[in-house]
Amino acid sequence: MKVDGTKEFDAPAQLVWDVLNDPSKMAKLLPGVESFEIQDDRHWKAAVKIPLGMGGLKLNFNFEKIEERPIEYAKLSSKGQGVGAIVAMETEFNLKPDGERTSMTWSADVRIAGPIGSMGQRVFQPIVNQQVGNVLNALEAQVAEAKGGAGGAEEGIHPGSPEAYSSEPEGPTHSA
Amino acid sequence: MLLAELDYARPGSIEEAVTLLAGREDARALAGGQSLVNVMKTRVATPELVVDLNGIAPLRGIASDGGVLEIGAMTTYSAIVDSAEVAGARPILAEVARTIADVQVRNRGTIGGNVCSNDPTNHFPPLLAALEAELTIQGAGGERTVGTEEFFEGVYMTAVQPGEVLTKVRIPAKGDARDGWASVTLGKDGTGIVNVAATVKDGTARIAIGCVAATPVVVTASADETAVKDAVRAAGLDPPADVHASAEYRRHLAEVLAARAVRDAA
Amino acid sequence: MSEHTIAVTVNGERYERAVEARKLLVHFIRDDLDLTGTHVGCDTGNCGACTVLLNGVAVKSCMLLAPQADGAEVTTVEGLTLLAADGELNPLQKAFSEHHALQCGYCTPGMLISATYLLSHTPQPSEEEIRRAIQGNICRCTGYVNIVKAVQAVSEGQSL
Amino acid sequence: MTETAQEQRVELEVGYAGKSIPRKEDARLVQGEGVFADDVKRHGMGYVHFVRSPYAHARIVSVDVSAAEALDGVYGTLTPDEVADLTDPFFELSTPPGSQIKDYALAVGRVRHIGEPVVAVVAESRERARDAADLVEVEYEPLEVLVDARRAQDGDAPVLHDDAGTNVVWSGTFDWGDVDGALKAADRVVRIKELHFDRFSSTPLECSAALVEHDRGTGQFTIHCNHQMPGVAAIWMGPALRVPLDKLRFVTQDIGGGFGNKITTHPQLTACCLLARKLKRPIQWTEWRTDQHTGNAHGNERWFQEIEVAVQNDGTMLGFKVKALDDCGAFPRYEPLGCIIWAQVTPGLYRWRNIRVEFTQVVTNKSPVAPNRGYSRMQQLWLTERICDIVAHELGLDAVAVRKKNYVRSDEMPYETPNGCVYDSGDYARCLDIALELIDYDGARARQAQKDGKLVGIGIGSTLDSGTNNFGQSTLLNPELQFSGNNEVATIKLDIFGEIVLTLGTVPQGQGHETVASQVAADILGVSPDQIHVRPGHDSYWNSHAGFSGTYASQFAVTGLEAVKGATEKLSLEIRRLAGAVLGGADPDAIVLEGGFAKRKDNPEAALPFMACGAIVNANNAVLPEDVRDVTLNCRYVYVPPFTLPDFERKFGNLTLTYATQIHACVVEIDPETGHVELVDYAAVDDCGVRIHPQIVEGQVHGATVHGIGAALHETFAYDEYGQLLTANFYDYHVPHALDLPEIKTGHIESPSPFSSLGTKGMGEGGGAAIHAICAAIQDALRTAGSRAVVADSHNPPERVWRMLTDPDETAALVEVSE
Repeated sequence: MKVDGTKEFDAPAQLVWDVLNDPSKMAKLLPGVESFEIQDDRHWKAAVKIPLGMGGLKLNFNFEKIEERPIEYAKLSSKGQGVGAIVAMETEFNLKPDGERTSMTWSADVRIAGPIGSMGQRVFQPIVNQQVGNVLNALEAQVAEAKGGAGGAEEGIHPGSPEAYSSEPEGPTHSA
Repeated sequence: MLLAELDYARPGSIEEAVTLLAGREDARALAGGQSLVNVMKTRVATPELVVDLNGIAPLRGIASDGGVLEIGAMTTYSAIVDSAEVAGARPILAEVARTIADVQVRNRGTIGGNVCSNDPTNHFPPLLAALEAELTIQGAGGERTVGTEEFFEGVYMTAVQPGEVLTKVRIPAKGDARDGWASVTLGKDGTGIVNVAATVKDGTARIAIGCVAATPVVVTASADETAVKDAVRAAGLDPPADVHASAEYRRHLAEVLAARAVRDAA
Repeated sequence: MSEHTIAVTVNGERYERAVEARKLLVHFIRDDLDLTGTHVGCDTGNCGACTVLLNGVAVKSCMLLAPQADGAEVTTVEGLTLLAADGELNPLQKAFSEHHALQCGYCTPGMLISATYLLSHTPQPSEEEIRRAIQGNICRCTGYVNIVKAVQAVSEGQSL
Repeated sequence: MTETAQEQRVELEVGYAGKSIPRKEDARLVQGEGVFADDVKRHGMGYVHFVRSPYAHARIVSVDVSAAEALDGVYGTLTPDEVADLTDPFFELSTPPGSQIKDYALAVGRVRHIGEPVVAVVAESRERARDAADLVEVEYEPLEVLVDARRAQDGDAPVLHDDAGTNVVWSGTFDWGDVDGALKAADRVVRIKELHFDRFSSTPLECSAALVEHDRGTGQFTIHCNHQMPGVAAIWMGPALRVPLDKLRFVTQDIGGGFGNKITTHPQLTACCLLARKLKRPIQWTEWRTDQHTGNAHGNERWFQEIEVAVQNDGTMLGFKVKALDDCGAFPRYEPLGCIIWAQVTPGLYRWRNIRVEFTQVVTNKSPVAPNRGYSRMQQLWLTERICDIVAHELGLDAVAVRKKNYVRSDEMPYETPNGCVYDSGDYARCLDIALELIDYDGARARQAQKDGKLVGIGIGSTLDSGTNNFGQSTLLNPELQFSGNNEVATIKLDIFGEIVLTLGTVPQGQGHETVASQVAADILGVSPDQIHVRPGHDSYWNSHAGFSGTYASQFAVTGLEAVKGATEKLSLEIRRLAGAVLGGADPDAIVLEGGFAKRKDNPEAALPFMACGAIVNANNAVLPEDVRDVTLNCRYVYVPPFTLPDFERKFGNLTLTYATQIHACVVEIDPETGHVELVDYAAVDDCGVRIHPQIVEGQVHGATVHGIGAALHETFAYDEYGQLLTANFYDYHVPHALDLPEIKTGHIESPSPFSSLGTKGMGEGGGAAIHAICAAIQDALRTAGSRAVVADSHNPPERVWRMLTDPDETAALVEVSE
């Protein structure tokens, strides 16, 4: 399943780049992170619980930065394994400086395998869209924080209590 | 088919249930179980504690004070189908409940479980959204009542927080409004491909479309076919695609079924 | 994790057993009580082969945890003959045989329970009502034609 | 043979055969007292749970079962390495290189479809086994996935089986008559680029299950299961397990539907045997629905490409050629037999004399297939029916008229097809008339004219159910195979207290063999069916059986009943010889069997009760005259149909003994806004010759019809580009429910088969007539509404129909007609 979009930041590209490439900040971008371990600047691990109302889906993720051209392009590959599900994800983003602002075009290719993979894609697409929206909102908050902007950077990303996510993500999906 | 290990509790009161749910991480309320147990069979959901709400009498029952219909969250679809109060106050609820799955499921499944699981294919989320229902949630901190826009947060996600339970659903009585429903399903009464509920009042239609996004999509339009279709088109739906329907087909069905639901209301 | 001692009355007989909280009622009935007439045909609650009467109401026993049946009265297909005065096949069971409403017989127990439930509250159902009553019971052999006929025959003849 | 058949029928008409008596099976089944495989329990048994592949195609990098084995209550595991060490690959039927494919009980080295068993875990409870399975760590290296059979032969396509080096399992050309000549001579040539027969299966409600015991003293495996063709399972499993066939005892009683889906469970059964031996305890296996959908048995998916049909302006069809591409999933198993089985019905019901089929079968990263009800013939018949309707529409002719013009006529029976098959009897045109009358054809046409929002369409499906295989057809695929003919066995004895006991070689799954066999035997012995005990189910230790014993391919009414008849006639003769000798030396022909007595025709007072016959022979034989001391009252008969080996060079010969006819007609209403198809009227007319139990025959017609309806409108095994099955359970794989179906009207005629002594024909598979009828009706509705769309797929869910309505050119472009 492929999702993509663009996002504008009220911050210079270098700052956005720094946020996106700082694993410790990455931890705060991901939904439901329960633990995060940085191995080196290209590899890190995370235990996450993808929020599902029926109970979180627990996955152990391995991340690898497979390509980067500071400060405009990076490609990240990640694979999460858990009972009943395997999630493989490739994400890319391009940053376009625009004075003090930055526009980011991004895309993600998400594959879900295992028993859950055969359970109604109609639920994955909205879930993925929503999580992407949450990540983008969190990213915006992180950028704002890095920029020393308004507080509340943690708004909407309380690892472990996914239900607290914003209900109307500024994601690629239109939802009511 | 085989569930992961879990603890099971069957509280007798809402307060007890709330305490149990708040007391454990990964505690889940079990209503009718017609969705949750199936997800647990795949072990995609593995709650450590299942809090069975079936022992809590106050959560069941249907009352009508003329102006408002109040349905306990643990009221089964069958009870709604057979209810004189529902027939009097808002018959569409019974007409739609009658088409959910099958008799056995209707005998166990509850309106509360239906909206709390908020699977995109579920019948009640769009219906309650169209009827502007209010949902009452109780937690340690007491009670709060929210509208459907606030209640439905995403697929399988609602405003009901850990440590809370949905206690009742309040639906305004029909009055001079007219309600309609239209859907395309896998076979008769099968899984929904797109569901649409509509209520028309003073020439204006409030339409809620299910299975085209993470939550019901609500649009309003004057109650004539062109206006309704235009309004749905204007909503710029980006529906999920699956084995049963492409995004394009769901978008098309949303328009067709919205018009039909409004016609059905007439 | 939690183990529960439950008491369930099945087909008039009281059973007290310790079960894991996670055990499905259908497995309790089949594996623990050895009442293997109740079948499993799917893992999503669609097929109805596991249908039983729980306090007189038709439910799918694959979507209940065994502890949820604590203190309940359960009727399985093995209990149906008890419904006939003479302990013989009851009229519904006879009708299923007479009208060839079963082939492999795997869906039959659930089908019989659903039909029994229907006739318990609607003694004279229309064909539409019969089809609605067995909508949650999948049969892969008969196309339902003769099942509908068998239930009609009972409703027209003596009721249960 | 035909005379005796005539006599026999006269005799049968006055007896129980031909009457719909209550089934012997029913009493236990309506009380929930049947014994299905999953009901069998043993002390100390362990429950097995298979760890299944989450990938459609991947290399197995490592397998770690240590955590699973360390869990409390776990008895042990079975890994791919053990399987590779302890067993040999199952034998393959194809020719090289297809035959070099290696198929084991568990995935060895690589996984090739989602749901493929990789590791087996055994524990004290079902739940615990699943817990442990979750702890098994398998590392996979995903490989490129092959989902579309049309890519299988591309140079850049992934090859599933390195041992074969190709994805092609089998390919060959079948050329009968003179197709090129016909195409030249024809007024017109109708070309169809591509048709697709979709993937589905009859999904028996009971999934597979087994309880396997291993006797360490004797090395005996006892396999309580629901395999519907244990003889073949043994041939697969014995060599793989390196044990003699008699060490594999298969026991079944009640089977919850088979439909061919229970012929290829030998990999899991083999794993259970290995575990029972390794862990020294009985092993219980329950397959769940999702397991069955992802990893057991689908029906064959088939593409028909570059079709060219030679037709005259009046609708006479001279011949056709086609490239058939069959998708058998990840492993061949019972394949490539599907590459020849279709040839039993090469021209369908039509008088085509010139046919060329270039047939290729390939593997893909999907579930393996099995001989699903209507196996391989259904796909071919769908092609002939689609051709018929497309030709009619393109030439502006009436589909009924085109059928009647081209149907093989009753006065041409027995009719030899271009490839040497012999259609034994039938009257297709008459069956069609009955079907059209049942749906009120004229009334439906009238309703079609007055447009009331819905698009009305009428469709016909005419098919043949070929029964009693000549297994010699397998040599047309691989001349090295030592299979030909067919056989079935029955034994019957008259016991010491006069009890009559009948055993069958067949393995019924709901077809009522106990009942039907008792009817035939009762008529011969002059007793009531109640007095004949037919042993339920099948036990390869106690039921006499032959190489082809089993219940499959529409043959019981011929092979099974001929065996019963033969054995019972032997017993009848023995009883009459015995009674003749005891009752004053009368000739056996002077003795009649009546009401449980052997009586002298000339003096009915002189009668010997069956009980006395049984007692004398079994317990008092010293009193017997010498000339009847050979009487055992325990008789076995093996029925062998009159087949010869087909001609490999010409791919020519008679491949089946009998052909039952199905003519179905239906009326559909299409919602033009949504594409939703509603079946508003349906009629199925069946001709399977003499019917021993009409009610059971009609039940089979209902069942086969609804399988077709499901396949046409609701059921599909759909895969995404990654080889993920999207309809892995009954939530998304929607089988017809009671509300989805109209009343199914039935009609019948009886054209006795001249090739079976009872005049019967095998039946029950229905050739997928419903799929053809519904496809035809949808196209008829579209054409009547002015659309040029062509129904090019056997499965037509709402969106596909909606697309045909909104973009008719997409499918219309598949067809062109040249002068």
